[in-house]
Amino acid sequence: MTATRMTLVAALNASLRTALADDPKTLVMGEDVGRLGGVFRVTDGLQKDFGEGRVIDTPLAESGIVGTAIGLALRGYRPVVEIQFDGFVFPAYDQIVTQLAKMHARSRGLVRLPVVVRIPYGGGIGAVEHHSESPEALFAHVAGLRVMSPSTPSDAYWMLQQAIRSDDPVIFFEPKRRYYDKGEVDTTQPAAPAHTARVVRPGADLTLAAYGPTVATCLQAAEVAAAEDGRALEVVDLRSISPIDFAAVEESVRRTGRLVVVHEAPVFFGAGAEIAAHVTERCFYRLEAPVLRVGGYHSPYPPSRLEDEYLPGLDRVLDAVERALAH
Amino acid sequence: MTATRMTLVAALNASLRTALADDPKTLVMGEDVGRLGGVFRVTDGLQKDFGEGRVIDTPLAESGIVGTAIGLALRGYRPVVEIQFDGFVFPAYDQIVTQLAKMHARSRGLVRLPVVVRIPYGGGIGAVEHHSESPEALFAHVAGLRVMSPSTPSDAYWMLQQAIRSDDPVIFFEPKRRYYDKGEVDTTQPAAPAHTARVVRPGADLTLAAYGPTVATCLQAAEVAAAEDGRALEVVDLRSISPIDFAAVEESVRRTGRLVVVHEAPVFFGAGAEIAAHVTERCFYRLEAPVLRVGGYHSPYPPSRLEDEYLPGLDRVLDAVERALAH
Amino acid sequence: MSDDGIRLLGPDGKRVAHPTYSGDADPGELRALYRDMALARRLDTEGVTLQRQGELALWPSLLGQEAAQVGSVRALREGDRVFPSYREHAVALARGVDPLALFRLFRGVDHGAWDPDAHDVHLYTLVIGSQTLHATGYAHGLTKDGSDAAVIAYFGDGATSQGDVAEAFNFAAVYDAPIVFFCQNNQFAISEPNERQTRVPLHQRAQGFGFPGVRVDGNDVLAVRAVTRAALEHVRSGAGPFLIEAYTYRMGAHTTSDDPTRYRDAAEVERWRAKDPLLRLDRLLRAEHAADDAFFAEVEAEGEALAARIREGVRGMPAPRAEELFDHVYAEENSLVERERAEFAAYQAAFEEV
Amino acid sequence: MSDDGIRLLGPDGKRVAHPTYSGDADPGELRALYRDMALARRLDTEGVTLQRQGELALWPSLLGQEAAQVGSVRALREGDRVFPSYREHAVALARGVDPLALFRLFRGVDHGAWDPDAHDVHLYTLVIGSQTLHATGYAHGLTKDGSDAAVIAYFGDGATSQGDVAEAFNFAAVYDAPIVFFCQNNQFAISEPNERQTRVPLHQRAQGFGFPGVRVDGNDVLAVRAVTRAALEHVRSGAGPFLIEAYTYRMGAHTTSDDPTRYRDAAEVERWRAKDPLLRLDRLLRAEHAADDAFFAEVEAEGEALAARIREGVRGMPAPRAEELFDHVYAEENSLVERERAEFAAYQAAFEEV
Ligand SMILES: Cc1ncc(C[n+]2csc(CCOP(=O)(O)OP(=O)(O)O)c2C)c(N)n1
Ligand SMILES: Cc1ncc(C[n+]2csc(CCOP(=O)(O)OP(=O)(O)O)c2C)c(N)n1
Ligand SMILES: [Mg+2]
Ligand SMILES: [Mg+2]
Repeated sequence: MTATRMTLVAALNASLRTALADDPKTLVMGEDVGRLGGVFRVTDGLQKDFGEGRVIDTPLAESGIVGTAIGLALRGYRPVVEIQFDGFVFPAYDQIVTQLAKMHARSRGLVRLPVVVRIPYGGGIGAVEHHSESPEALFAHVAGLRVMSPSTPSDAYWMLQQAIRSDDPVIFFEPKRRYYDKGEVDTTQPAAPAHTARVVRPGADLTLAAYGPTVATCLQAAEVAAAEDGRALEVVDLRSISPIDFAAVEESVRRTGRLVVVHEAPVFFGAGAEIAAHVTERCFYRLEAPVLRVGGYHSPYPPSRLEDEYLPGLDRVLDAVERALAH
Repeated sequence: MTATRMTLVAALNASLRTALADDPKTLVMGEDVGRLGGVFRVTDGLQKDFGEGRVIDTPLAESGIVGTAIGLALRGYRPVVEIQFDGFVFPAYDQIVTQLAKMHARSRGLVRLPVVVRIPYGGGIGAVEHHSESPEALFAHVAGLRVMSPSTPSDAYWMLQQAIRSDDPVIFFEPKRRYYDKGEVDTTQPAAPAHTARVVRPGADLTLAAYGPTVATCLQAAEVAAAEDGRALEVVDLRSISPIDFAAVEESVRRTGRLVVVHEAPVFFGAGAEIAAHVTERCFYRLEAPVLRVGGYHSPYPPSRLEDEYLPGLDRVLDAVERALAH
Repeated sequence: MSDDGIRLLGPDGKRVAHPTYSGDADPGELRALYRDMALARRLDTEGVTLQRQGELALWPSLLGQEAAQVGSVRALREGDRVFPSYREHAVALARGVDPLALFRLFRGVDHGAWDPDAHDVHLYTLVIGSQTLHATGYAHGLTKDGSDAAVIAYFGDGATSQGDVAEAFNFAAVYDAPIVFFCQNNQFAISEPNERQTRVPLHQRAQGFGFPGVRVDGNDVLAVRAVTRAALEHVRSGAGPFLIEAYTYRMGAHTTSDDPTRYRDAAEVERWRAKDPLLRLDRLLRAEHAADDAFFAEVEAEGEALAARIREGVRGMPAPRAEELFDHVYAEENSLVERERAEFAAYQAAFEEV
Repeated sequence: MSDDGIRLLGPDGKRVAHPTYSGDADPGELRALYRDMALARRLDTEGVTLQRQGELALWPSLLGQEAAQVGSVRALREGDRVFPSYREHAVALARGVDPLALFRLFRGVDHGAWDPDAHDVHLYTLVIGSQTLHATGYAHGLTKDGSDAAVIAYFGDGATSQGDVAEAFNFAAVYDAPIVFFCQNNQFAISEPNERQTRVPLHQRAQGFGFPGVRVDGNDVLAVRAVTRAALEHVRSGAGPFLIEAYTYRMGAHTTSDDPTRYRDAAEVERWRAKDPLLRLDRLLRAEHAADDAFFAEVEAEGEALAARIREGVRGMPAPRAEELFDHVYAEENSLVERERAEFAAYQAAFEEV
């Protein structure tokens, strides 16, 4: 065990560094990822160490970035693309949805596109418009993409490793408001596969399911509920949004009988809907309360002075927990 | 009552004609909508009658079409944009999601964008790749857009009228495999508002909820279930996908106790998930079976020789009905 | 230079001198070009016929574009990579792609799933312009690999309006990528004529991105080959991308679903028929005694054999198995797909019991 | 012509003759231009300061780009429409947009919700390049209306790489739209220099789309005004769009979040400091005795007053009400939003009870 304490950003940086060192076919591409090291410094120092041929400052055009990454993948490269902010992935949406996601199926498995699209996402950092969004549902609905989001530095390191090594395209959502949270990272000890969920706090009374930035919120809620009401909330970190490790969620719900799903994205047509629908179907007779969803409203992400009201914070999670327990 | 029997395509054509005649600010724009009258002839004859200034053959660029439509709307026009096929809306996705959907909220209500984006959608017509998709969930998740889909010629006429008159942007999904179905259209008698659902067949045993192309499938299923098993299935045509008229669905489910949602789009993160999650929350103690979902698989739309297997046809609907009733 | 662009062989089958480009070709080469074009045309006719007979869902005809496609593809070296759009049947055929693979796509049996590595021909791409970015990335990869291979990306006049194509031009220019952008200007994007796509001749588009562009008579196989060869040499040298506008005409409908009489004159079609690419080469071959009647008869017979093989192949194509829905969504095992596969299997099994 | 483009006023404050363009301006006009630029610079300094003090989330500085913005906006007529990007503070100020509206955006109080109709200035747009299509559509609408107004669309050097900008160029060209595309080439897209965005000078991009493009010294307010005036005349005449590349430099950081020392030399910044747009005009005004010390003192005082008003205004800005989350999602009543509004209200009420 040789764990080091580092921030989530540092873990991502270390993971990219490992991938670049391990496989000469790995490339890092995006706007400002080279000289500047990315606006969040996730790629800091990589161009210096691996050269401009491996860490590429691209023209400012997201469709071009993803489209050329597909071409590079066709030539045997493994591009790791950075989209600068969540709200700027949409110019690349066509390439992602109609090309990246489908090439494997279209070619009956002859063509593999091991492309990772990293997207710093979510709110809570006081940013301006288009810099705080959570568009994961818009990718999870699309067959052919894997979608995941780490919540800790260790998962950031390992899930990115796994994403880069995966032969399927991965949309990798990085919880930007957790970028500077610290945690232990053991780069010698592989973590659980990225498609599995993990119980990060056990409990018997109710299951809280979350991923990315809201896992910490749920852990905090579990803490408070334990301290103030003696309630034992189980927290499940989904880690993967497509596919979802339903077996793990169902297993938890069969024990607790209650489920609350928490994400920043708007509730309407969000991940919570899929989880509620699926788990209800599988655990119909075991559920003692309807699955409740806590998330963003059906409103564009608001100006930052309103984001505390918009985001699913501690109080809103606790409120849902109470409502579920009251059933 | 001066109803005429016409196809769904003819109803759409009549509706556009009415809008062009009624309001000189209405424009029709898209690829091949002018001289050719559209690949499905929805805009047939409109350029001849209203001129090239009102019915515009645009360059082949969907982002440009929607982006310039936004600019025209800013100048006081009411553009009705045609996207040639479902699978080709994605180059315009950025303009739709980041601009069209948000302008009203961003401007605190100062800017209205009455733009309609018409999209022939869905499968079942034996088409090649990208011509049979059902991407409605990818729009319904986005705040600021209204999303609707008519299932009959009468609704096609009236809902399009309402969409064009709406001061909000509307993504208007046209069930292309129902284009040549005929029905009565009374152009003098306004239909119910587009955001309301409608019970198209009453029944006491189970509710089938659908929209667009699968409404007919559900009606057929109800017919068969009545004839073969004496089951009374209620069919609700949602008509609007964002917002969803949950009051109507809940009202039905409170009577029937069972709900099956049917759409062509993949089930995972699809409309069925939202409906199941929401209705289960509201009708938790009334539901006698979990809400079941029938739809496409988590797979790119297949080559057409497989589409019968992929699409939620009569047998798959009846199978789900049976499973729900067996609970 | 005529409006049709650089020309080495006139519609009358006579050679035209050009200061820069040469149509040098020995009789064997000329015959080979003729054969490529004639076979492609025969394949195309069969596509239209099979669609009419209900055997295919759709067929996009290449009629009239044989010289543009054959001239360009025959300028490539082995190892050069082709990124076609969806009408490049002559390109695919010349490169050795199994013609039945094209028909599987348009029959709806698969999405055109040939192996791109087998003949260095990428899959057909239906989303207009998308493939130009893949081609650019691939070309950039060639540079990284130190390869001296090059890429050719095919697209239409309509495609030039797409943002993706502009981005491809720019990425390729900034990266000095070894790629020839080959625009078949067949005058129409479905019903829309060039004027709806551009204000100036399309080959000029490249200038604004800082690389050369030329127009070539797309119905002149010798000119197309010469210009494409020179362009490939240019891009291989590290000088960055090159745009070729092959000025041609779509003699048929956009696809079998289209009715071109709604938007264009018969007279215009007739004017272009007089410039037929195959007829020109036929005339040249005869005038230069490079081919005799036996050769033409042989090619025709070969075409008929190809057509028969296609007909038979298409009619006999097995329908895909339903389970294929779940086979290739992901390269790696995926729990979501496996669950749906199991549900589907259970459903089918139950159904069969009934 | 220097590499910096068309120039009428040198860095030394001396006039430069030009065969086509003239920097004619009476002393009053010159003073007015100076005032616009000086006030914008003062506003900008206040933005940076307020951000440092934690009053703003972010500030994108326009330092160095005052001449490009003022020269172009002052070439417009009333009724001409402006589509800015997000750094056009001098443009907004000159047009009469309440400066506090800019600060509301960067304080996070709203998204920059001024009324676009009040001063014919559209909202700031943060998604790079998107506004160029809105501007093109709007310009096309002007043609339809028979108006003789024109549109100016602002964007950066980085934006030229976006597909949307290419599509805007092409739609505008095909539609002969009355629009001036005004690219402020401030040498950087965050950290990326021009070479990462283009292979050739940006003004050449227009050629490929069939309309003219020129480079102007973006730090020379007289040249910018003259070139923009001529371009507006051109587009108003029905001759189609026009591209201006204003060659300038972003003297500050990309935004207050950025650290430009990571990617550029101090020496380069110093070279550009010597070309300061405001200083040039200051020199001219003094050399031509078009302004006296009193004028400069007056402008400075006006700047201080503006800064004080901004400081006070920003500090006193009321936070938005939480209910605003639900107020403007749609123009018409929407059941989904109303349900969430009700749930939110109930939640808040319950919370307050506790
Ligand atoms: C993004 C996108 N939009 C629309 C279409 C529908 N469509 C198919 S072919 C075509 C015209 C293409 O014209 P061009 O690029 O000139 O190629 P051609 O068909 O003439 O070979 C259109 C609009 C599409 N396939 N992709
Ligand atoms: C579509 C999109 N991608 C990325 C960004 C992030 N971003 C903000 S400003 C910027 C650079 C813009 O450069 P340029 O167009 O030259 O304008 P400047 O900031 O220099 O005025 C980038 C990449 C964005 N806002 N929008
Ligand atoms: Mg064409
Ligand atoms: Mg810049």
